[in-house]
Amino acid sequence: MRVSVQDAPFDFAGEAREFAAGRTDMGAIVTFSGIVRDTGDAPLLEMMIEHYPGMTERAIEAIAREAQARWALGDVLVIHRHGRLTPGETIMMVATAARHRGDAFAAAEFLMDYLKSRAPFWKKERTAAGADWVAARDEDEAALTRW
Amino acid sequence: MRVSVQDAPFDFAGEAREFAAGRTDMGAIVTFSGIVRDTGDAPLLEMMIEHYPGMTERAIEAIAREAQARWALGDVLVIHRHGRLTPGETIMMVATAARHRGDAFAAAEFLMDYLKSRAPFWKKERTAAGADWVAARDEDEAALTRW
Amino acid sequence: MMIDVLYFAWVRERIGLPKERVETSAATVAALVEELRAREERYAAAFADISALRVALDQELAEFDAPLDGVREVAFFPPMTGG
Amino acid sequence: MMIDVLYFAWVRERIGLPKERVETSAATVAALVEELRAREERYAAAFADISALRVALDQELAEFDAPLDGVREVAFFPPMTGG
Repeated sequence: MRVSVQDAPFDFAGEAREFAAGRTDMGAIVTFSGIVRDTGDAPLLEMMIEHYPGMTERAIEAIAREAQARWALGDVLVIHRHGRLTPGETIMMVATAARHRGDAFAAAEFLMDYLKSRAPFWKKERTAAGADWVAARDEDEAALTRW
Repeated sequence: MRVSVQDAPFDFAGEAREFAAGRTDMGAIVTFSGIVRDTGDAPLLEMMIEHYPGMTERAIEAIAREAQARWALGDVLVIHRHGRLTPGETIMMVATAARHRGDAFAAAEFLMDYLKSRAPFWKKERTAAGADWVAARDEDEAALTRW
Repeated sequence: MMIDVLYFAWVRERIGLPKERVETSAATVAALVEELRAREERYAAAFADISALRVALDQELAEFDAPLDGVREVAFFPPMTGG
Repeated sequence: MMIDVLYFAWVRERIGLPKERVETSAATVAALVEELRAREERYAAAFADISALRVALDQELAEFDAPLDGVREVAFFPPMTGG
């Protein structure tokens, strides 16, 4: 298990390659990557991600341990950026390795659902019209009830 | 949408990078990669994958179009190898891009479930004890009923 | 009519060839299977249990009671194991 | 007792600082919120609707009726938007 909370950009594909490298025991690798999206009315200039140093790592590690307890996983990777990002940049990724695809998919979705609503990150978007905190979506909170 | 059925090895991470490159409209990228797994009683020497040229591409394209009809996807990629593979090699991958993670995850799982049981590939495993066709698993067929 | 008949995986191995042209007047896939079974032991062995087999007509999955009318290519194979 | 109180996102912006040490005898988070609200308008504004807020005690999510006994760090913030 590896968890990294960092302001530095990272290469999603390179991380995925390293995560999968040399495995002959795990048949299934699932990755999710989240990208800064520019789809509002006003063009997005930048996204600022604030977090709670210390708690962030603890919260993500607890979520990852819970995933490992629920599914038969070979490995888990979570990388999440904070600081200033521009459209097209990778915000975060998760990767899961398992013998069977069902475990790898379920664990990756579980990690994402919990990271969305239980890891202390807050996004603020800046457009020419000003800067606003991204509101939590009801469906993200609701997504937790399925686990 | 890109579908490739090929005997040549491919670099899952490089393909994932290219798939995700330059997107500022899609916030979520999900990838699945299947790796030749060596977990039987006798060490696996190689896996041979037979397919039905012509039908294979048609079947995968039909599955990918169905995924695009069901979910709001920006793009879909499917690469599947045939021929001789050794443990640790990547058999296949799917990648999905969507605005929202739910669509990207659901479409990737759907693609995998259908590729498993509806695309004309057959795997044969060779160990020191001999060679055997991999039997279809009941749960793979059952997985289709959820869609 | 002349039909191309293809075999894959262990069906191909039991019958001993990947493809052949077959002259038949069978109305359905099931009738074609009966004709093939009657040919030789290796065909009878390959088609002993059609519940273990799948069939495609012109590269689309089909049922064993499907009509052969107008079909140019029939393929027999075990359940698929891709992914 | 002395407690470190942290604010994040728009809670931090409304109150105007990220962190402060607070002397309090509040028994629960809710009681601490009442004390903070009474201080100044900017606190009253930040804590106007606690249903829009979340709280963590020593870096673990908690409820507003949780006791403060033994807690060293309290953080207030809006619902999280990671991922």
